[in-house]
Formats: sequence, C-alpha cells, structure tokens
Amino acid sequence: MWGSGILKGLGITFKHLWERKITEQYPEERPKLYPRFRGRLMLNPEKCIVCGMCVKSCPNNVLSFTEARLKESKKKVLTSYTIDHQYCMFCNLCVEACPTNGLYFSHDFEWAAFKREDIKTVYEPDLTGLELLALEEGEKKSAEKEAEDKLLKGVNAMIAAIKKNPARALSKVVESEEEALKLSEILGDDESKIKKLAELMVSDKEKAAKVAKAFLIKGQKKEQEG
Amino acid sequence: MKGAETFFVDLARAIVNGLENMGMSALGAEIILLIIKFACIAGIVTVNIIILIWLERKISGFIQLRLGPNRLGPWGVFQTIADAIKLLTKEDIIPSQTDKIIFRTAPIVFIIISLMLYVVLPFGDGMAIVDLNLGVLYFISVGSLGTIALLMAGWGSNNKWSLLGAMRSVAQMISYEIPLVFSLLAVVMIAGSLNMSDIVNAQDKIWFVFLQPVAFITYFIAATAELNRGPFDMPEAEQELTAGAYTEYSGMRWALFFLAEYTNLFAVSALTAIMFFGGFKGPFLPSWLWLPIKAYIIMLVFFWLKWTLPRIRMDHLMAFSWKVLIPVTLANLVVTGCVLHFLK
Amino acid sequence: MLETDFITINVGPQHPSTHGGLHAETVLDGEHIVDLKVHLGYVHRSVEKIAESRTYTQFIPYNSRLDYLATHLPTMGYCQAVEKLLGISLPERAEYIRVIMAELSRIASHMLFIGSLAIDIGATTGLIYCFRDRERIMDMFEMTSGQRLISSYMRIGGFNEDLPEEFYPAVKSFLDDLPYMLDEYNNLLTGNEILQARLKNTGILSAEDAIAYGVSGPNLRASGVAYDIRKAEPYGIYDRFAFDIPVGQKGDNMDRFVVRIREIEESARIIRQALKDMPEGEIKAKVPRVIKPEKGKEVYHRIESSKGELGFYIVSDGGEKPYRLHVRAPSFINLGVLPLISRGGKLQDLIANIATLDPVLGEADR
Amino acid sequence: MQLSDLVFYALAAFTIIAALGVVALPNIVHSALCLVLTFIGVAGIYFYLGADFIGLIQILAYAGAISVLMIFAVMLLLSRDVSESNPSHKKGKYLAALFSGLFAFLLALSIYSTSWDLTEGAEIVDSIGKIAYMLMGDYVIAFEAAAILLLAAVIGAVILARGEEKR
Repeated sequence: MWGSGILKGLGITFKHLWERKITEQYPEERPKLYPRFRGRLMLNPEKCIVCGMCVKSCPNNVLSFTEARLKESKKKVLTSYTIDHQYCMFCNLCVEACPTNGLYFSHDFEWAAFKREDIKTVYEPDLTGLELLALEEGEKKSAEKEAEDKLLKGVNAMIAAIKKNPARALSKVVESEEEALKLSEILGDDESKIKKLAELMVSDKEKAAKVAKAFLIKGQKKEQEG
Repeated sequence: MKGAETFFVDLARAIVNGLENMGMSALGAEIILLIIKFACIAGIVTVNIIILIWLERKISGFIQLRLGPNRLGPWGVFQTIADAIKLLTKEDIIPSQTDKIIFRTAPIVFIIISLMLYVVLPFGDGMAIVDLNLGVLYFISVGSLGTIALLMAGWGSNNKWSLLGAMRSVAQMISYEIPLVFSLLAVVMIAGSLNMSDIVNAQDKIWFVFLQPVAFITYFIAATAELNRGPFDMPEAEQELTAGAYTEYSGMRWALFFLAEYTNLFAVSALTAIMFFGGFKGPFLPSWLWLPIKAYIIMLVFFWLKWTLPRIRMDHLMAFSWKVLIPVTLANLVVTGCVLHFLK
Repeated sequence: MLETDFITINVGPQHPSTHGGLHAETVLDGEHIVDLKVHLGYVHRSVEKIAESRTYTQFIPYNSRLDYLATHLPTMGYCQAVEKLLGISLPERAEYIRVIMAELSRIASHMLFIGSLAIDIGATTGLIYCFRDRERIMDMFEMTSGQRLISSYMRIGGFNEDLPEEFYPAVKSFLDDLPYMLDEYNNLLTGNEILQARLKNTGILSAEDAIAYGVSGPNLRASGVAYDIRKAEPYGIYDRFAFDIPVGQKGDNMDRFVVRIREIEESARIIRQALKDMPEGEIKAKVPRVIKPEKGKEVYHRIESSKGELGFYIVSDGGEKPYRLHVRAPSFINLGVLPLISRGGKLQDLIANIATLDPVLGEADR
Repeated sequence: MQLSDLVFYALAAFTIIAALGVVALPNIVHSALCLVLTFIGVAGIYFYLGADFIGLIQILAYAGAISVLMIFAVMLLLSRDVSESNPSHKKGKYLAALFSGLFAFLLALSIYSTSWDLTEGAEIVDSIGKIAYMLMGDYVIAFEAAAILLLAAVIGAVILARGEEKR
C-alpha cells in the first residue's frame, strides 16, 4: 500500500538495468541448437528405397517423387524427389515413417529465399549409366495420369451408383424423381449408354442433363410408337 | 574556468558590440542576437532530441534485459538519425476524410509551442533567452496550449480512436495543471519571485527539494501527467487506443509529434531542475553544464517510471488529481504560507 | 440534461491488445462501455474439417495449432481421445512424460498470460521478464521434439523419442528458479498499486454466471468454483499427484490473475512429483500402423487445458480417417462472457478483461 | 510611425482577422480554434501594453483552458456533419446590424468622452505585486465574493453531474 508496491517494482527494474543482457546478437552470435532441432527437411537420396511411406504419412502433401525401374533387376529407383517446404509443419511424421532413415531434419534455419521456386528442394539423383525400364511410364504418373485415373475412378463409381440405386443417382441430372425412374427404365441394361451418361455426369453436368433429356424424349417417342 | 563560465555571455556581448560597431542601432543588434539565440535553441533542441530518443531506447532496452539499438555506429548512436531520415523520406499520408487544415497544422502547432517553452529557461548564469519576470507563469501558460495541438490532431484525424485520445488528453491536462501550478506556487512563495533566475539564485544555500518535498512529489506526478508519459500516457495508450491522437499520422508529421513530446520532456525536466534542484548552480563545472546534467538525471527517472509502471486508469487518474493531489497541494500551500509568515 | 452520442468503435480485429483476430464491436458512452458484441472467425482454418481428410496420426500436428501457447495440452487431449477410441493403455513412463510436458505447457501458457496482461495494461517490461522465463520452457520443448512453439512430440500411444539427457538438468534448474521468477512477477506486477487499482473489482464474473455460460478453467476457478477436471474426472495418471486447486473469491480480474500465478506453483508441484516417480521403460504402446477404430464408435474426451475444459469428440466410421471430429474449445466458450463482464466498465477495463480471460484465437476460431 | 506602433497594428489586425474567422467560418470547430487565436492576439496586446501578468493569465485561462473546454463541448455535442455547423443567420441581419451599430456608437461615445492622460515613462515594474496588493487589500471583498461565486458554481456543476449519474 501507499506506493510501496510501486517502489518494489522500481527496485526490480533498477536491478535489471545493470544486469547482463539476455538477448542473442544473432548474426554474430549463433543460437544454441539442440540435437533434435528441426530445421530444413532433407533427404539422403542414396538411402531412399522408393517405398512412398513418407508421402503417405505427410499430413500436408509436402513430399512428392517420381520413380522408375531398373531394366535388369526390376528394382525401383528414384528419379526425382521434391520437398515443398512452404507447406511443411515440421511434425516429424515422415522422418518417423521412413524405414531407412533417409529423411532427416538438418539444423539449417536460415531459409530466406528471393524466388518462390527456391522454397522447393528438388533432388535428382545421378542415374547415368543405369538402364531404366519404363522411365516414361513412371514419369507419366504425373498430373495427367493422375487426373485420368481420378476421372476413371469417378466414372466407375458413378456407373456403380446408377446400377445400384438409379432413382437417386439419376435425379441429379433430371428434374424429378419420376423422370429419373423413367430414365433408368430407358437405360435398362445398356452398358454403353450408362457409361456415356456416367462419364458426362462426372465431367460435364450440364451436358449430362441435356443428354438425359434427349434420352427421355427418345424413350417417350419409342413408348408412343410402341 | 572563469572563461568557460562566462563563455556564452561574453560571446553574446561580443556579437552585439560587433554589430553596433558596424553601425547598427542597439535595438537592431539586440533583435539579431535574439534571432541567433532562437536558431541556437532550435539546433540544440534537435541534437538533444536525437540523443534523448536514443537514450530512452537504450535505457528501456537495458531495463528489459535487451541491448537496445546497437547496429548503427558505436552503441547504436546513429539509430535515431537513420530513423529520422527514414521518416523524412516517407510518404506523407493524409486520409481523405480528415479536416485537412487542422490535420496538417496540429503537429506544427505542437512543436512551436514546445519550442516556445525554451525561451525563458536560464541555461546558465544570465543565459536565458528572455529573462522574463514572470518566467514560471509563462512556462505554465504556454505549456497549457499544448492541449490544443493534441485536440486539433484528435479532431482533425476524424478517427474515433484519435478523438478518444484527444478527449483523454484534455481531461488529463486540465486536471493536472492545477496541482502543477499549486506545487510550483509553494516554491515561488519561498523564492518570492516568478523569475527563474531569481528562483535559482534563491537556492544558493539549500535546494528547494529539501524545503518543499511534498510540493516536489506532487509536482513530479503532475508533470509526468502533463508530459503524457507513462504511467499517464493516456492520449497515446497504444494498448487501448492503438495510438490515440496520433493514430492517423505518419512520416514526418508523426515524427514532429514525437519531437515535440521529447522537447517538452527536456523542458519540463529542466524546469524541475530549476525549481527544485538549484538549476544551473553547482560546483566545479561551468553553470551551463549543470542544468543539462541535472535535467538528464531527472529525465532518466522519467524513463525509469515509464518502463516500470502499468498505465493508470482514466477515472482513477482524474480522481487522483482532484481528490488527492489538489487537497495535498492546497494544504502544502497553507502550511508554507503560515511558516513563511511566522519566520518573517 | 445534455445528451451525448454513443460512439461505436471496433476494438480489433487489428488492435494491439486483442490477442489475435478478435473483434469486439463496442458501443461507448465517453469511456464507458454501453454494449459489446464479439465477432469471431478471423483466423478460422476449418481445423475440424481438415481432420476429416487426415488420418488419425496425421492430425496430431494440427492440434498444437489450436492452442499454440500451450502446445502439448491440445495434443495430449487429442491423443488420449484417440487412445480411448482404440482402447489402448499407455506404458507408465509415457504417461509420466505426458504429465510433465502438459504441465510445462501450462506454465508456459500462464507465463505468457502474465506477460501479455502486463503489456496490455501498459507495463511493457513485465512482458519481457515473462518471456525470458518462458524461453527456458521453450528450450526444453526444443530439446525433446526439436520444435519450440508448436512441437508435435506426442504420438498416439505414447512417444517416439524418449526424453533426452539434457532435459533433466534443465527442468530441475527451471523448477528451482521458479519461485524467484514468481517473486519477481509479484514484486513488479501483483504488488503494484496501479495494477491492483485496475484489476480489482473490474470485470467481475459471478460463480452463477460463470457456470451458466459454461466458463471453465482458471476463469471459473477465479469465480470461486473449485472445479478442475484433473481432480473431478482424472485422466491419464493425474489421480496419483497431490496438488491444490487455487480458487478466487470475487471473480474479478485480479482473482483471475492471481489464480493463474498460483496455478504455476501447483503445476510445478506436479512436475516435481512426476519427475520423482517416473519409471524407466517403454515409451510407446503397441499401436497398429494404420489406425482404424471400430465402425460407429464415438468418444468424447476432455482434459483441463490451460484455458479450461478442452474436449475432443471423435466419431469413427471404421476408416483410417475420423468421420467427424469436434473440438470443445475453452477459449471460444470463455469469450462468451466478455460482453457480460465488460458492460458498464471502462474501455480500459475491456482491455484488461480480454487479457484476463486469456483467449487464444487459434482455438476460439479453430 | 514608430516600430512599436507597427507591432500594435499587427497585433490588432491579427486579432480582428481571427475574430472575423470566429464569426464567418462555416465549420464551428474552425471557429473555436480561431477563438483561441483571438485570445492569443488579445494577450499579445496586453504584453504590448506592459500588462504581462494579465496577458499570461489570458493565455493560461482563456486560450489554454476555457477555449479548450469550448472545443471539447463542441466536439461532443456536434451532430454528424460539421462542414456547415456554424451557419450565418441571415434572417436577423438587420437586427444584428442595428445592435452592432448601437454598440459601436456607445463605444465611440465612451472613448471620446474619456480624457486620456498620457504619462510618459511610467513603466510598471512589478505588476504582479501590485495586483496582489489590490486583490488582497482594496478589493478583498469583491475578490472573495467572486471566489465564493465560483465555488458555488463548481458545487452546482458537481451536483448536476452526480444527479445525472444516479438516475
């Protein structure tokens, strides 16, 4: 009371005024890093056995790689390995997942880069002298192939859905459930027609609706004729 | 030693004599001398503030176990200059909805007012620019105008934070001016003069801080509030009002405010030294060195307070002034008056 | 009489003392707060939705990003929830390490609370001293997991790496120095008359209101309700430790401040006991490589985080990713009382109120 | 014309222009700030006349405190738009002219009916001492009456403010 607390506080700051300073003078004085410090994520490409565990374990899609097989032994080899550091959370999950300890965190923490591309680290092991099999196939498993695969997967799922519960699946392209039922009747077991419609439903909804309508009209005409 | 003591006074006389010898009238020579004096003050103030800002940053750093600026020049002494250059070259942003004239003039008014405070300070024996008979009163009344500048800044910015800051500063300055004046009045009563040189000379034997400890404490608190320094930095109050009255200012206009604040700080510290610590009186060193030394020591206390204490709440601040400081200073005045009466 | 207009002023989302993207739309009458509306969502990252697209293990690092000031506490809550879902029990040593890391996180969080409260009410220097001491905890986190602020050290089923050798002397010396640190805070801040004047009798939250609003953690205990999940419903091995629940009387800002300082002492007590009793041995339970809980199983697990009751509700659909994950974030619920305790106060009280409620916006917005 | 006369005319012009600004400016905040300038100009004239104490009190009380309070009140009570907050009242302009003329006439009358005794070189050295003796001696009753009046005003203001709060 009566200012004694204030005086105590002033005493503390006065004491600290003369104490040794605790701040690190960074560029000259390097911070002390502990052995487990997680700096930049690095790969030792020689240790990589191209198992893909790291990619599966990563929560944030930091890691990606391309692979190929050796012509003789059919052994998988790494053709390139990309670490996109801007998404890295330093969670250590990939390091723990790596069976050969090929991934590790270095103690490098000075990351400043002037270009966006520099944030990525790309490893391209020297493969000269090795005869590679299906290198192209391996490479093709990039964006294009992936998109193709995805589309195929979607179409297959859609076909299955149409076969399983036509009313529900088709109601997305037509206006009412009745129409959907009718449409499913019209389609019947015609695989090619179903496939065509499913493809359109996955890739282009509007066109699918148009085609569905055309099917309906055609079916109605057939009904009237029949 | 004798030469050093009267160096500036002799210099001034030499200039006047020289001008008169060149065929100028006495009044003209005096006016030219006055202009030279003002120019000197402006220069000294600017250099002084560069040192002051550096010093405050150093002191706050040391208190907080940091080193403060330490990259530019030895111990970072050129940091303030670098900052000043940066602020000077910065774009002057004036928000579109402001009251342009008021917004632009506010910092200039503030700096002019704070520079005007220096006119009456006796920097050494016979070294006041104008040795006004009512020096103390002049200091207080000109100082009170600073509120208007803050008010102009707060209003002109057309920003609610700024307006709140301005409102706070007005309430605070008006409440703390009264205890400030009353505390100084006790000293004036003992010295029997409002002339600063006379007050200093009256402290030949004993400093007034020992005769008037209560007045000194109340004065110091009120002066901290008048300077808007922590723990009374209401108008600025970063944590509450973002930057209070200065929110919309940037670049050089913003820098002018800070220049003015530090100018005020030095002026008030010098006034404290004059009123309570014997001003320019001191052994060994020439008189014009003693005042800056004392003022700097007082300023260090201001820094120390600011970097230790939390900010007081607005209503407590007002209550403290009206319910504690004013009664105490009034009682102190009565006691001083009675004692003086019976001693005579 | 004269009537003045109310001023509507936006405290935040960009404001020096709103602890992140908190936005308080405040109606002021002069300096008095007439009304207050809290707007949230400025740092919403849809963490709960992210969880649905990550495997159980992959979601671990995201937890630290909820309450990034007490990194191990949310991670611990999540890991224990998943372990409950899987029906795994941990090796003894792992349980002890968890308690030590959790309590260290609590101390770190409370130290930051003291520092940020100090700077919010204008005592800039208090912040630096608190950070200086919190730095030692951060160093310990760096020793154990290599990361300082948001270290993902815990794993489902325990830990992957044991405590390093240099950790023990560090934590011992920290615990030895802790009383001096607290002394310093008390002398610089708690005893300070200005701080007392600002915190006492402001932002009063009565026990009834606190319970009605679902406030938990130190904020609830400051209102005089001795409720701590570590005691009320012990999780992990918390039933083995002796510690007190500090409570306040009035529920004002000062109580919330003092309760946290005393909680630091209690946490230190727990760490001391845990260090003494910690056995050697395994640090990770046997966990399948791909975690697939039973279909349709759901679990709610709650822990006492530094901010209050932190709950994780997980529903499994039998896949390797959670079907639904919900976080009961204490900061979010504690913020609900901000208008209640701020109404009628001053603008400066609002700043103190926000500081003593100690919200972490990463958690409130998720 | 002497140099000192020039100072007087400059001060007078400054004061009058500022006073015109108070009346004519459309923005009432600008008017209030002009009022501050007017007060400072008047204080300057006091200095010019050697009444330095009165001049400083003019600055301290009027420019530093009263006008600040006026600006304060204006800011708090103003409606949203300030650009036309000080409208010129054209309706009563003839009435205003009449009263102004009357006032000017009275002023002129009093000026011309006074005999202005000029005393050479009667410089006031210690104005503040003289004022003190007058206030505490000859006019002590008037002084105390004014003090009591002000005290009553302060108490009244406090009661008014408190009453508002209680309700």
